[in-house]
Formats: sequence, structure tokens, C-alpha cells
Amino acid sequence: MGANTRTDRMLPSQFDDKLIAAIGLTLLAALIPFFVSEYVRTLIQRCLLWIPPIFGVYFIYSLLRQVHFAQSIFIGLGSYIVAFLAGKYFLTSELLILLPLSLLACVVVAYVLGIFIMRRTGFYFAIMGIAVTMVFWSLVYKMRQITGGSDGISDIKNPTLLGIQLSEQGFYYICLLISVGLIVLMYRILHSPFSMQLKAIRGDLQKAESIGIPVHQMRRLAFVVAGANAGLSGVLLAFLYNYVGPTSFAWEFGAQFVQAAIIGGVNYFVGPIVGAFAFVGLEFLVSTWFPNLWEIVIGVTVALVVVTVGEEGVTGIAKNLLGRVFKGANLKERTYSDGK
Amino acid sequence: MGNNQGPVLLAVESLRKFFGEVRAANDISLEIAQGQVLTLVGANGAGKSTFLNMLIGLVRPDRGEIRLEGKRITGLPPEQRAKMGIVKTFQLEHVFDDMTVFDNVRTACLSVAGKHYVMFKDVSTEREINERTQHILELFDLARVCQTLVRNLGHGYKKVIDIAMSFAMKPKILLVDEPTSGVGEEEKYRIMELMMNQIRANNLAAIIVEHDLNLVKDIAKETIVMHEGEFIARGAPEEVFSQDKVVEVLVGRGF
Amino acid sequence: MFMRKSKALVVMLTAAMLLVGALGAAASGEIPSGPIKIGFAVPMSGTATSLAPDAGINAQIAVEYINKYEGGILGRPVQAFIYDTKGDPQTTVDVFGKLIENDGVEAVLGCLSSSTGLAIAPRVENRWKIPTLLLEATTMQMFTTAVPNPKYVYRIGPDDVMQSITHVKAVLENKPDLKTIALGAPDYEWGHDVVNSFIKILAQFRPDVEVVYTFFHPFGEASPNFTAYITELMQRKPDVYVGYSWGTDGVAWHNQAKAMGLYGRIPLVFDVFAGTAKGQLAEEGVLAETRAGNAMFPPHELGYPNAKHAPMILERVGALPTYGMGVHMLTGMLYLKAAYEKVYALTGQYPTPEQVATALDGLSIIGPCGITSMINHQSTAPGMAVGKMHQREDGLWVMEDLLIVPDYMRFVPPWMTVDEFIETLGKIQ
Amino acid sequence: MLSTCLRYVLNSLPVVSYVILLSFSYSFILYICGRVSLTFAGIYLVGAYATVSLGMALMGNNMSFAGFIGILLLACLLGAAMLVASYLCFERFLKTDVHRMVATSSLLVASRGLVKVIWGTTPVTYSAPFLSMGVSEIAGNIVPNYYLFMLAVALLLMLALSYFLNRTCWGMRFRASSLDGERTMAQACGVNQNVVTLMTFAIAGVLAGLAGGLYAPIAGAAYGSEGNALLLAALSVIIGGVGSIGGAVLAAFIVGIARAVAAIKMPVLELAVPFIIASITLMLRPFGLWGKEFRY
Repeated sequence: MGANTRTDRMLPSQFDDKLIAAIGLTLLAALIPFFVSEYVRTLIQRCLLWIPPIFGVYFIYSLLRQVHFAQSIFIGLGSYIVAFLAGKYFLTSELLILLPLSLLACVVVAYVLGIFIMRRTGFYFAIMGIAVTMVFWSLVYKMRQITGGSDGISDIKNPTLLGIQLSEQGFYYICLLISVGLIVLMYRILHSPFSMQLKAIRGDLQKAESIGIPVHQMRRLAFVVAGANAGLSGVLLAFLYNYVGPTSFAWEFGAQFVQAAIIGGVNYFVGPIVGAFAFVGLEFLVSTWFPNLWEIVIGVTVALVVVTVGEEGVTGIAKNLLGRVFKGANLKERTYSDGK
Repeated sequence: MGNNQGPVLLAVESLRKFFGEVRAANDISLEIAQGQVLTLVGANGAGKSTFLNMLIGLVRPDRGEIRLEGKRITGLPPEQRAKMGIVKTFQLEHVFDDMTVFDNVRTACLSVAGKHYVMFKDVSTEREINERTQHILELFDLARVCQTLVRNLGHGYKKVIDIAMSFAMKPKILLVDEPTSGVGEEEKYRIMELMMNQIRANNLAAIIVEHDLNLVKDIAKETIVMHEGEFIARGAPEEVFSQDKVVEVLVGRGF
Repeated sequence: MFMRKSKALVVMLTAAMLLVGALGAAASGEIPSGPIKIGFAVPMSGTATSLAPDAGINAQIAVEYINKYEGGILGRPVQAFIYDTKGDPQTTVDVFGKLIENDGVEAVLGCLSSSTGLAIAPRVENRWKIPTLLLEATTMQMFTTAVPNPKYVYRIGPDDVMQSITHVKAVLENKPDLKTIALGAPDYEWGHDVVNSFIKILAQFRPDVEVVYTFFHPFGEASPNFTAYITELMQRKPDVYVGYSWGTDGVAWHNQAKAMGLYGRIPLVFDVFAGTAKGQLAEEGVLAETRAGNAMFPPHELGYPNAKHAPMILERVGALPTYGMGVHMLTGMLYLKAAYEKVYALTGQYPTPEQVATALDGLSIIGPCGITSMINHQSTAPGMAVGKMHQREDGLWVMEDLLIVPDYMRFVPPWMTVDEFIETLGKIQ
Repeated sequence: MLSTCLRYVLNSLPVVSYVILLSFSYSFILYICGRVSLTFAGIYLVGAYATVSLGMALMGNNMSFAGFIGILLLACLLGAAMLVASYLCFERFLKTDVHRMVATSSLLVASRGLVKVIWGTTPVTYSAPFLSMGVSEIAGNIVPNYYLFMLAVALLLMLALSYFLNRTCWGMRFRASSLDGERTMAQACGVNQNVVTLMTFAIAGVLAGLAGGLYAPIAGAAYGSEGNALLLAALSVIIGGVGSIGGAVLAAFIVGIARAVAAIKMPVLELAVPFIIASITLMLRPFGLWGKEFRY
């Protein structure tokens, strides 16, 4: 009986609602390049590429209640792999080689870092993330013979897929594909046994250990999942700008993902998506209207969001407003509902 | 009670743990056979919880050895010991507050099935796991509340859920730390009955820490009295509780 | 009678001229009405801000100057689009996209640091094709590897070799008998480049001089402690110290070095960016480069544009820039104005971006620092002169004994590589 | 050899003094109130700009020592007032540590923007106090007296705080509210929690404002210096341990000297070295070199 009530949430009608909405949004994103200017397309592309690293932050936050400031390590790692292979020592700009390669690199690095970082919690975890990021940053910055130091690596060739040079439009669709793919993947992971056990670890570490959950190993793997997301984004970001510099490794860059995740709302699965678009959009509008004031606006916005709605974020506000407008519309997107 | 006492399941040899001056465990040795149920009594601070925590690996002993079915498990982490069949429930209830009752038990079922790293399969569609979860919930009379968040449940329920999760682990030996502490008189007996039924039905070995001496007399043939990290008496409850030093230890503390 | 005739003649002539003018305007009639849009992509937040202080305000001032004193470009007032690059190359690419694709600007002035310049230059050449004036971005890589055959990308500011030659000449002039020298620079690519090329060029002129200490201090740390470097430097006792610290680094460096008595103990100090933050940062007798504080040297009083420009900056910012962003921006605007007018004069048509880009090369203008020319896509380093700081009786700091190195010694000719050119320097002497 | 070591110590003095003040400002709030609050870095900025602006406006180059002390006191008061105001108007509405961390760091970003609007981004400096104090020579090393003055101020303040916390009646109340985790015990014993919290924030504000005021004559007040201050202070707290005065001093010396040595011996690592030390400390001694176990 319990099992049945549990699977009730997957009743066809509700499942279809979500599926239809997802397909609709994806189609919209796919059609948008035909209607907007090149610049707006690039902007959307940037939002799309921001979604995976924000999902990493969201993943760590919603399952472990930790703030993950170290995403920029993996963005940087992916980007510099591209910079070396498709730029400085031009060997290949084949996406089918570069994506798996940087994924592998990120997984290995994330696993090793996870051994140290994931043993800490709370503020110590956050600072440890920043510290490790800064160590990476300063190494990349200082090894100027190899990495080009602060000048970075600028002559990155355009990406190819199966040997075919991608047009800018084509590249947009690759970004869309990977971003949507990762979102679907994250959805699956968040509903998987893995996530459920992570949530158990968050709830009670000792009990989790005593019912046989390999606590540390699983936390490390969560870090790997978050890092892999960011790594793939890093590859595409490098191609988007044809330039990679040490700022990809800067902790301030990683902190932006945290801000975006908070703005989006960490209680909802769509939070990271909303957050990416809200953050980039807000930045665009503010820097157009008051170029000198974006720090104040972004800072105050994030602070106010945290104070007023906490973890609900923009999604929560929108949900409340929409819920009032369309009474009865079921917008609930929590990963684990209370099942009533 | 008809236990068919089998071969030795858990063997503890001269286990020692000192916290500075405090002796939590001073050269304890113990053997438990399959199906043997022991109760452990002692005043607060006698070292009962530390002893159990050492058995499951949450506390690291200063010296000594623990063997499960002849295999040395002293240095193993808790999760591996749990897999090998030595599981503990906690004195202060340890449950996953922001999950439903169903998910709590399901987590244990997933864990015992070894599905830690399954990332691409929906939890709600794992049929075997769900059926087993459902079965355990029914055994412990939890099916009514299975979709309630544990946070919203009472103390007694949480105790039962904790025990149910331990059973879901398919243990060989169950360590129960004060299953009835802080629970009302009526519920106390209900919980104890639920638990003992399952222990007997599965012919498990168990160590049960309990304060209520009347309960102790009911549930086990054999009891151990612990004082300042040492076992000072062992035997049938009636017999043990009539010993002078035991009375002194237990009553002296206002028992 | 005569009077009346002449009056009529004047009226008729005026009318005829107006008519012709109107017809001409109608014929070529292509100067669009409304303001001309110019984009500025400058760092207004992040680390780079301290190095290009108040860049946004300076851009505004440059545009105001053009509108107020120069009558705009081809009579059209300039409308500025000023955006923040945060000093980050990837953001700069976004900002350029916004300026060019979204706002439709006709030309862009921007990019302070080499990295942002390197990120943007290839895109401008291949994709956007809009005249772009880089402010500084002095890396040698720019026109050697990043965009080897530039068409749209220009640079206002010296390249590393250019400025190092000036610096070496200035040091040799002021301290002919030097035996030992020490150099310090901020730790980023430009710092390394500039120190390396200084040493290379010095070796051409004076192979016997020994470099006793070089160091690279953290860059843009905002509240740095340089005591360790200063102590070490004074232990080595060099004859000359050449320091490239600037922005917040420069402020901290100056305070700490002065407190520890560096200026008294080392015979000649060349504080390249000795400038004027809000507060007192100049030292009597110290060498400085004119790129730093643009009102400190005579052109301020000689009536070049910055006689009007410098007071505008002082009024709005309260201090002259420690780094000549404002000067570069005004120079860039004047170049653009000259290029538009040149094309219009030649063709009678309102210029296309391509025509403006072509016309920029070879232009000469009177900029804030005197006459400068655009040669090989590079402006002859406005204010690339070195002088000694001196405080006059009225309290104003000026530069004396200005040394200006002739252009033939500063420009790498197109037929030579940089290294070949450096090798010839010793022979010129 | 000894003189070389001494030189590194002397070179690190300015950083040491301001890191002592800043890191204790941060760890004090964390220890007594159990709150993460990063606003102190913004107060550092305020202290620096206040000192420079007031110094230039009131005294110019005719510096008097008493006047400078007066300005420093003003900076302290300003810092205390602003941090208390930030607590009352903003921080007390934040529920969890994660929220506090994210919200206060966003507030820092906003405060940086505010500094830009008010003072612009041209660095400002008022170095008269620093320069007019002269130098002394210690074992062949030249040390500006101002560095010694700074260190003395920082250490004296730490001693005073230590006396206050350990020996006075009020200090006992502070420690009572910190040591027991739920903070209900102290309340039950009649300690007014609100007063303690406000006083904690005020003291932290004084420390942060003073750190800015003391360091500004050396390095100028500059847009963006709060980031550096934040990182150094946070790292020192991790190295030294939360709530420990000795730890704050020790960690500040470790960080300062390590950077001074790295600057000369191994420039590649100068920026990374505090982070490396902090990472290693976190791995080996999660609660700092001097700290007791502290969970929040």
C-alpha cells in the first residue's frame, strides 16, 4: 500500500505535465536563435552553460546542506584542457574527444580533492573550498611559461564535431543539448537511491553509518558529480569565448554560482535554471541601466532574497504568485514531497 | 524461549577504552552465540553505550579485539560492520527527520541491497526494495503512517522506526540501546514486544541495554551487570539481582 | 549705394553658399542626424579598477570634452555607452557583443589589460569589424601573434619595447655611471614582459651593468605589505631602482618605501607611475613617466587639450589619474574624430566602419600630450616621456628635464622582428 | 641566521597587527554568538576610508599624534555603530549559518559598490602618521616605528580583551553564553542574551574599524581591499582556532611570517602559502592550532 502511494506521484497525468513543460521549454530554447539577435543568443548560451555548475552547487546544498564555493576549479580545469589541446598546442578541437577527456580529469581531481574537502562541514567546508580554489588559481597564474599567466590563452580554435567545423548556431545547439542532457541526468540522480542515501547522511550521520551506508565515499562521489557538471561547462565556455584565463579559477567566479543558486531557490529542482537566467538577466539589465551600480544591486538583491524568502528564492516567489493566479495549478517541484 | 544455541557469533577479547581518568571499558571479554539474547544493565556512565559503540565501530578501542564469526573486525569502519551483520539502535532516537517513514526504512533496505551508487534509477520504481520495505513496515505496525514525515511523529514511533531500520539491515546480531527510554509505560511494552517477536522469529543474537528491571526479567534468560567499565555479574536475572554488590551498584545510584 | 550693393552681394553670396551647402548636404546628405554612438568597455569593478581608477567617469569626461569643445564628430554629438568589463576577459567579450550587436555603436574604446585585449582582438577582426581603439593592452603579442595583420584594432599606448627603450635611455641619461640596477614590477604578464625587455635593451646599450635584484610583488592585492621586498632591495644597494608598481600597489609601495628611507638611500629611483592619488605621492628628484599624472608636466600649461581636460578630471574625480586612462580616452576620441572627418573630406560620404578603420592609420592629431601619430596601428605613445619630479613654489608638482626619445628609436619597423630591432639599438648609438 | 629570522619577523609586522585585530573580530562573533558574519570586512573598509578622509580633512600634513589617536577612536566608534546597526537591521533575521554566510558576503559586495559611489575607485592615502613617526634600527634592520606602534596597539587590545573575558564579571557572562551550545543555560542564569550579542558585535566592530584605521596610512584606503582582509582573517581563524585570543595572535604571526619568507625565498608561493597552511591545518587539526573543539 505504501509503495503504491509512493508511486502515486508518478501518475501519468502529473508526469506528463512536467514532461510537456520540459519539452516545451527546450523547444523554445531551440527556436529562440531564429528570433533574436546574435548577442541575445550568446547571452542565452551563457545562461545555458551556467546551469550545470549551478546544479552542482544545488546538488551539494540540497543533499548535504553545504555551500560549494569550489566549482571554479572544475570550470578552470575543463577550460584549460581545451585551451591547451585546441589552442596553445593545437592538437584537436573535437568535442567528442575534449568533453570525455575533461570529464575524466574533473572526476579524478574531484575525487582526490573530495578526500580532503568532504571531511569538513559548514564554514570550514566553504573556506576549504575557497582555499583550494585559490591554490589552483595561484599555480595557474604563476606557471606563466605553460599557462600564459595572467594573459591566458587566447587563440582557441572553433569546435568540431566528428571532424565537421561547427557554426555558431551549431555550437548553440550543442550547448543546449549538453545543458538539457545534464539537467535530465541531474533529475534522475536526484531521485535515485544515491541521493536518498545522501539525504540520509545529511539527516543523521551516525545512523547512516550504522545502517551500512559508506558515508565518506558517497560524500566524495557527490562532490565528483558536482565537479563533473562544472567541468563539461568549462569546456564549452572556453569555446564560447575562444579565450581562457586564470579568472576561470578565481574563487569569486565560483561564488557567483552560489549566488545564482540562492537567487534561484535551493528548494526547487528548477531553482538552478531560474537562478542562471535570473542572475545573468539581472546582471545584463543592471549593467545596461546603471553600469556603475551593479555591485550594489546584485549584493542587495541576494541579501534580500536570503532574508525574506530564504531557500525559496525567485522560484518560490513565482510559485506563490502563480499559485494565486492559477488556483489549483500544481507547481510543486520539491525533490521529496511530504507525501500528503 | 527455545533458543538453539549455535556456534559463537561475536567474540570480544579484553576490550579497553579510557577517556582520560574515566574507565569506559576495562578489559571486557564476552562471547555470544547465535540466537542468544543478553540484557546489559548498569548505572548511568557505567560504559554500556561506549561498549556498544565500540562493537559497531563508532568508538575506537584503545586495545582489544572484536571478532564476528571468527573474522577480526576491530579496525573496520561502521558501515562495513553493519554489512557484516552487527547493527545497533540508538538510545536517543537517530532517524532521518526530513524523510517519510517509508523512505527511512527504504534507505536501510537500499543499503543492505548494496545499492549505494545507483544514480540513474528512480527510487520509487525499485520494486523489490519497495516490497521489502512494505513488508518490514507491516511487521512493525508502521504501514498506517508510512507517508508521514518522521519529524511530525511522536517519540515512541521514532523508536520503532529506528528498530525497524535495524531489522531491515538483516542483522545477525542486534545491539539495542535502551529501546524504551523516555517512552510511556504502555508503549514501552508494545515496543518491547514488537522487537522481541522479531528477534525470536529470526533467531537473532541480541544485546539489549535496559533500565527497567522488570522488563529485563521478562525478556532474557541471561543478564550482565556493568559497573565502571567492567562486567561485575552475569547470569539469570533473578539470581544476579539478588547479589549484594549488584544491588549496591544499581540501588546506590537511586535506582 | 555702394554700401547697399555690397550688402546685397553679401546676402546673395551667403544665400548661395547656404544653397550649395544645403544641396551638397542633400546630395551626399549622408550625415545621419542624431547622436553618434560610441562604446566604452572599461573596468569599473574588480581588481583592475584600482589600476584604472574611475574609468567610467573618465570616459564620460572624454565624451563631454568632445561634445563641448570640439563640437562632436562631424557635427554629431557623441552618445557614450559605457559598460563595466570587471577587468575579466570573458566578460569583456560579452560587453563588446552587447555594445556592437545590441546597441549598434560605431566604434569602441576599451580594454585596459593585456588579457582583455588579447581576448577581444581576434573577434573584432574576424567577426565584428568595427574600429576598436585599445587603451593600453601593451603586450607585444597583440600585433605579433594575436592579430598579425590588424585592420580594425588600434592601440593607444606604448608597447613593451617602446616604453622600455624610453626608460633605458632615461636611466642612462640621468645616471651615466651606474654599475648596478634593481627592478621591481607587479606579478602579472605585463610586469614580467616589461622587466625582461628592460634588461634585454639595457644589455644592448650597457652590457657591463649588473642587475642585482628583480622581484615581482603580488598584483592588485589592495592592501599589500611590501616591507620584505623593500628590505631586501635596500640590502642589495643598487645604484638605480626602477619600479613599475601602480594603482593601489603604487600607493602602498610609495608609502612604505618612503617610510623606510628608500628614496634617500638609493641614488636614483625611477618610479615609473609616480602619480597623484588622492594624497601626496610624488618625491623630489624622482624620475617618472608622463603617462602617469598628465597634468604634472608642461603641456598642462601650454594649451594642449588637457589644459581644459585636466581641470575637468580634477573637478569630478578630485585627483589626477594614477594611470592615464583619461588621457588615452580623450586621445582615442580625437583620433576617431579626425578619422571621420578625413573620410568625409575625401569622399563626401558618411564613412563606413571599414573606411574609418582604414583612415585611422597614419593620422596625426594634437592630443592631450602634444602631437601624436598613429603608426602601424599604434599611437606614438602619448606622454611617453620621462622627467624628474619637482615641486614648484605654488605647490604644484611638475616634471622637469623631459626626455623624449625619437620615434625611429622606438618603433619596430615592419620588416624586423622585435629581437632584431633590439639588437640594432646598440649600433644606433 | 638569527638576524635573517628577525628580519622576516620585522617585515611581517604590519600584516600581523591588522590580521590579529581582524581575525579576532570575526572569531569573537562566531565564538560568543555562534554566528557567521562576514560584515567585519566591510567595517574594515569603513575604518580605512574614515581615517583617511578625516585625516586629510582635519589635519592634512600638520599631523598631531593626539589628533591621529582621536581619529582612530572615531573610526572604532563608527565601526562599532555600523556593525551593531547591521546586526539589528539585517543579520538577526538570518536563520542558518549558510544564510548568514551568503547574505553577509553579498552585503560585502554591496558595500564595495557603495564605497565606489562615495569615494570613487582612485585609491586615497593619508600617510602622515606613518611617515612622521620615524624609523628605528633593530639589529641592522630598518623598522618604521609605526609598525611597532601598530603591534603594540593590537597586542594591548588583545590583552585587555583577555582580561575582560577571563577576569571580569561581564566577561564571565560572555563566556557563559558561548560555552554552552544551546545558550539557554546562560539565559536561565539571568544573562540577558540580547545585551551580550549587541556588545559582542560592538566589540567586533571596534576591532575591525581599528584594523582598517591603523593599516590605512600604510597602504592607503582602496576599493577592493575588503576581499583580501576577509580571506586573511578567515584563514587565520582556521589556523588559530575559533574564539582563542592566543590563536589569533599565533595565526597572524604564522601567516605574516610565512608570506614574508615566501616573498623572498619562493615568490611563486607567496599568495598561495596562507591557503596551503590553512588547508593543512584543517586536515590535521580541524579546530585550529590553539582552538578547542567547536561546533556550530
